[in-house]
Amino acid sequence: MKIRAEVRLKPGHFDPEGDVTAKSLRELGFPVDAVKVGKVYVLDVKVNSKEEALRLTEEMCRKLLANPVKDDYTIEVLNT
Amino acid sequence: MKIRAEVRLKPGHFDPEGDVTAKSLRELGFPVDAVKVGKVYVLDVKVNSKEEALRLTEEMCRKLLANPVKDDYTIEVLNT
Amino acid sequence: MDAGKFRAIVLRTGGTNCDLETKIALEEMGVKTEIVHMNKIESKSLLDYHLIVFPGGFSYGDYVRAGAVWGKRVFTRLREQLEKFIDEGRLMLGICNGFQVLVEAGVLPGDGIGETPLVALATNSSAKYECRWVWLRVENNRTPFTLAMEKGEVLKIPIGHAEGRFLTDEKTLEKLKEGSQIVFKYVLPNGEDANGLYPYNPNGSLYDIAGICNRNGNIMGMMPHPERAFFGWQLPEWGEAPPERGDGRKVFESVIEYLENNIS
Amino acid sequence: MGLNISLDRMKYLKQYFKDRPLTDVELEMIAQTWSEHCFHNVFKGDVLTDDGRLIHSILKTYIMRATRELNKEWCISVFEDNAGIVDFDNGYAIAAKVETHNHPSAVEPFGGAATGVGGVIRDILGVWGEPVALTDVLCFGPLDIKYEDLPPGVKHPRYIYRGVVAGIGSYGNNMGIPTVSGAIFFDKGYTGNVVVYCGCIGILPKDSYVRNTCEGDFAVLAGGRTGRDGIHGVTFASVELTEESEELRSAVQIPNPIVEERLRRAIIQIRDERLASGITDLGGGGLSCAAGEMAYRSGLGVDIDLDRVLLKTPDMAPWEIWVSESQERMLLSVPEKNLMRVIEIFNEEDVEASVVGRFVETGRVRVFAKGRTVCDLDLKFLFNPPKVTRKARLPKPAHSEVNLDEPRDLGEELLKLLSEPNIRSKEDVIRTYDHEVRGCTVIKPVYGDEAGPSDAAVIKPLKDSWKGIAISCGINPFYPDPYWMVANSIEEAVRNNVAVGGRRIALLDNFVWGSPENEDNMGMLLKAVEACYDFSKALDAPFISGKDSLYNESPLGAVRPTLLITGIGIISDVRKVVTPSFKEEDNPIYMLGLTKEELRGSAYLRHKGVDGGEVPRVDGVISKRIIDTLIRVIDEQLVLSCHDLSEGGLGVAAAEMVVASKNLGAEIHLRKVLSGTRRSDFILFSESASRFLVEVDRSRYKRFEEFFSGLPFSKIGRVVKGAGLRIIDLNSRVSELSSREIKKAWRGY
Ligand SMILES: Nc1ncnc2c1ncn2[C@@H]1O[C@H](COP(=O)(O)OP(=O)(O)O)[C@@H](O)[C@H]1O
Ligand SMILES: [Mg+2]
Repeated sequence: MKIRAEVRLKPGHFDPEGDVTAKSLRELGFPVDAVKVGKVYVLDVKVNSKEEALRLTEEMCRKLLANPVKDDYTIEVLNT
Repeated sequence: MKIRAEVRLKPGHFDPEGDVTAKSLRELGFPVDAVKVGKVYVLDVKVNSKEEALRLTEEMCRKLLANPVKDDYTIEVLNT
Repeated sequence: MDAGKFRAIVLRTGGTNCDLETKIALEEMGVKTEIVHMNKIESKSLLDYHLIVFPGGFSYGDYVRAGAVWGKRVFTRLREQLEKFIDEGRLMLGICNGFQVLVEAGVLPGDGIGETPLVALATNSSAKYECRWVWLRVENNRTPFTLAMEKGEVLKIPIGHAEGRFLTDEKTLEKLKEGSQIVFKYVLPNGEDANGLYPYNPNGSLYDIAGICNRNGNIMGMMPHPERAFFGWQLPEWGEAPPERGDGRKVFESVIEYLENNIS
Repeated sequence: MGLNISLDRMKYLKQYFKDRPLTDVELEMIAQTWSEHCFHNVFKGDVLTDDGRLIHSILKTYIMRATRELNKEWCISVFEDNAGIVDFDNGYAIAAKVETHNHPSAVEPFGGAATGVGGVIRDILGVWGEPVALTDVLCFGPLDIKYEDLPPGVKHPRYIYRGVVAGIGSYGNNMGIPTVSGAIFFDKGYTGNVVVYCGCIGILPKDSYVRNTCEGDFAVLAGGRTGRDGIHGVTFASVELTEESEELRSAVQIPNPIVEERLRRAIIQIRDERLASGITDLGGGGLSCAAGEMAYRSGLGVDIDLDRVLLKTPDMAPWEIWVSESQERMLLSVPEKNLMRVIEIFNEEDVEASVVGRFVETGRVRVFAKGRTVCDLDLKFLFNPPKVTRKARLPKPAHSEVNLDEPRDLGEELLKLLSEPNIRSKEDVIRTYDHEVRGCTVIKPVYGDEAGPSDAAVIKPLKDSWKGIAISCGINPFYPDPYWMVANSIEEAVRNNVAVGGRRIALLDNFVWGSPENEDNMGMLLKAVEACYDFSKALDAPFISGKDSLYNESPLGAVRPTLLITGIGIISDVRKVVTPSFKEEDNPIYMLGLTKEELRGSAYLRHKGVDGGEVPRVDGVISKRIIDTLIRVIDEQLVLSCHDLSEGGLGVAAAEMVVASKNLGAEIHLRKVLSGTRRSDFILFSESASRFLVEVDRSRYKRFEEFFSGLPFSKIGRVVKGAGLRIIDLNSRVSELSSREIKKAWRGY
């Protein structure tokens, strides 16, 4: 089962990488106000049920992929 | 206009970060086969039309955010 | 004064890279020191050591988040031993990547091994790797790692990291302050608060925090590298000849002093 | 994607293989082995000049001959192995190598630069060296060039710059090897062809340098898995970059430094237990070149079973496996009795390894896949391709006058130069590289709290020895005369090294040139190697290693011909290194060397947009005497601070010393400078060679002057209290610059 987990900084958190990206884009002449950068993990989870896959991925995010002090995450199933 | 651009390694390229992530998840007991890691950019583009925003983001991906030689990217509009 | 009876273990895994200079610093102080790879850890008993060091480096390539993978792995795998080690009040030091490991494992600033981290060491506010010398003020000189220092003393020690911006919520920060868990703060060369001013606060850390300890004081993590400011000749400049020693040495001197007073 | 074998050689192949067809694996192997990158056809081939000379191998005739004639007993291995090796101390030797990774960096800046670092680290591992320091020299197009001015297929310099710098930093930082020295240049001549030099210095116990592969030894392939990445890297290195290069995806290499980090640990362990009989890295040409070379140089043959190579993707064709340039791989030859222990060490460090073959007495390379023989070639044939002859048209020196009014305000001119992209501080880049890891960096690439310039980096690699290694570079791509450009680069590498107290200097040459099929390029190359011979000899500094990267062409034309000289010197006691910051008020400041009206290609004239005059020339005899004497006065501890004069001349050098100093500055009288020019601006900005600024202990200046009697030197000023620079010109006009202004201009803050 392919699951997509997206880990992004919590709203209101300072995102240095996003700021630098925005600045570079503006230097290149693009009309960009702000950029937020996050990570996507596309995971191949070896379970049969969608629910189980979601539950496990949730746990992976809590345990490893995100740091709750600064990160939010969203999870979705890509296919079955 | 908020646009979301996702940049990922093209299929066939080996992803060291995904590899390490998959191994760690397995060691923590998760039944994960393979992981691919990518980056998401949420961009605040200062234009009025959706078409223009998509066109510009496409160009940003080509020029800065992705390297067409090794990366694929997908773009979507988040709201208006 | 026989530090030779003290034993330290410097742990490493793929991507660790400051283990050797850390060992050299400890051995220079007379501590028997072993560098042990995680693959061989099962052949050792951690309780044979007085000090565990998690050294600097890029464990697991710093993928996912700096220190996250190693932190989770090591404290899952060796949970029992490590809990015992911590409970017995033995010493644990995390330097740079080692600090990130302790934070991600939930060991700092908590009282044991936490489920989730209470603080984060986030991407530097400059969004870049920063290699530079910084000035640290000793905020708490009653920990085993700072005994040999004066409170308010200013140390000059280098940093080298891309993810060192100390972050936490209000509540945890208050707790850290109350518990005197803030050990080092980034300051101006004259010892005054940096108040976030770059490059004195090199990464944008909240409250200029450079190093913290747990409540009990036996675990400390710091972003700067004391082992790179151990010998005088490592300093970035000197007059006609280098001084005998660098300020980082005091961290190791403190450890010895503590062990001497507390271990018979 | 072509194989890039010339027509002549194709004919030769047809003739040689008239009795049987070549297999695809064989053809690929031949193409790799004979490529410019692996075989150095141009440097090893013949050159026919337009004045009728025929030169056999410019590498042997010039570069290697200088070393042979200098005949230093401290040169342990030169031009043979993956890196040059020289003696150090306490039974240890230094290994050094510099590589270029231009093409890959042009296509994928981050990965290209990162794998450049990874590759040169493996060259050091490939002579059993423990890597202890890295260098990087980078040349980019101007960052402010307009997008519209770029032809299709050429990436914007800003994009390349960002990626390359991040790639260099990432690999070195991840490996925990300090990046201690380098340089960055910007010029139109690099817009289409970025130049990325990566260097690595290593340390090894002399007696662990083993190269003794024997019949029956196993061939063990270790490290990263073999994949489709990087196929045809070497043949790709010698094609012009065009829009289609974007399509050369498979040539893109993805860096994985943690694999190399583990590989390094394992290899050093295997070295220390003396378990292997030989080692080499997999670089250009992948397994085909590594296995072939190892067998050939041992006078053996080799049988390789491709089915035993660990793959990233299972569906690779035999030829792909054979020539893949996947990163982070090393090949070892291991005697049977040590095999188990070697595999065990790899396991302990989480490194994958497999026995892929065996060395045999056949003198042939035989490759098997799925039970079939897919390659069977005679190694003598393989390593002796038909020679290439290139034609060279020697450059004609052009003379012209300098047409430039004398500026009113020297101070203002100096400030402008200090903030020029090629001169200003590179601190913002340098600090993204860890230069302190390993805890053995004595002189850092940014000096002191004020982040002043350093002439050379100094490391102290051994715990129990005070000896240090001084690492310097010299590069002057802007002097439009290949001979004098090289002369200056060699002298600059030596000067920079001596300025911190380095001596017994070994050199590495790294050429980046346009197509050798162009006769003018070849003519310039010939003048360049002539200067290599002349000044290596004159300065008593042998070459120990190097590399050439030719065919740097793009839709914008050839790259600016560029030669990097790296200097590796010895510091007898790191506690006595010399630094560029002023030490005490009222100490005299001396200038060593003569200042001539030599400004062609200088930072000053380039900034003014003026071409003309003479390029700086080097008088080898005077230069050698000045340098030798400077080392003697350093050893007598008469020198309190020292800085070499290069880009921007006296003005920039003096200003840089002010940057490095805390509350001290300098007063400089241009009238007192020994010079053959009557213009203040020319004295201040001339780039004549062989010059240093030296602060001398004022109580012992007489002794200093005695040492230099008979050589060109003069007292030109003194150290003053309060930070700043005071320049008194020929007409007694005074320019005062505060240290704040100078720092702002040079450092940007
Ligand atoms: N242009 C050159 N100048 C000096 N030495 C060279 C040059 N080209 C090759 N060499 C020497 O030949 C040796 C082998 O070169 P090469 O095959 O390119 O090594 P590798 O493939 O390991 O990079 C190197 O150590 C180097 O010293
Ligand atoms: Mg090599």
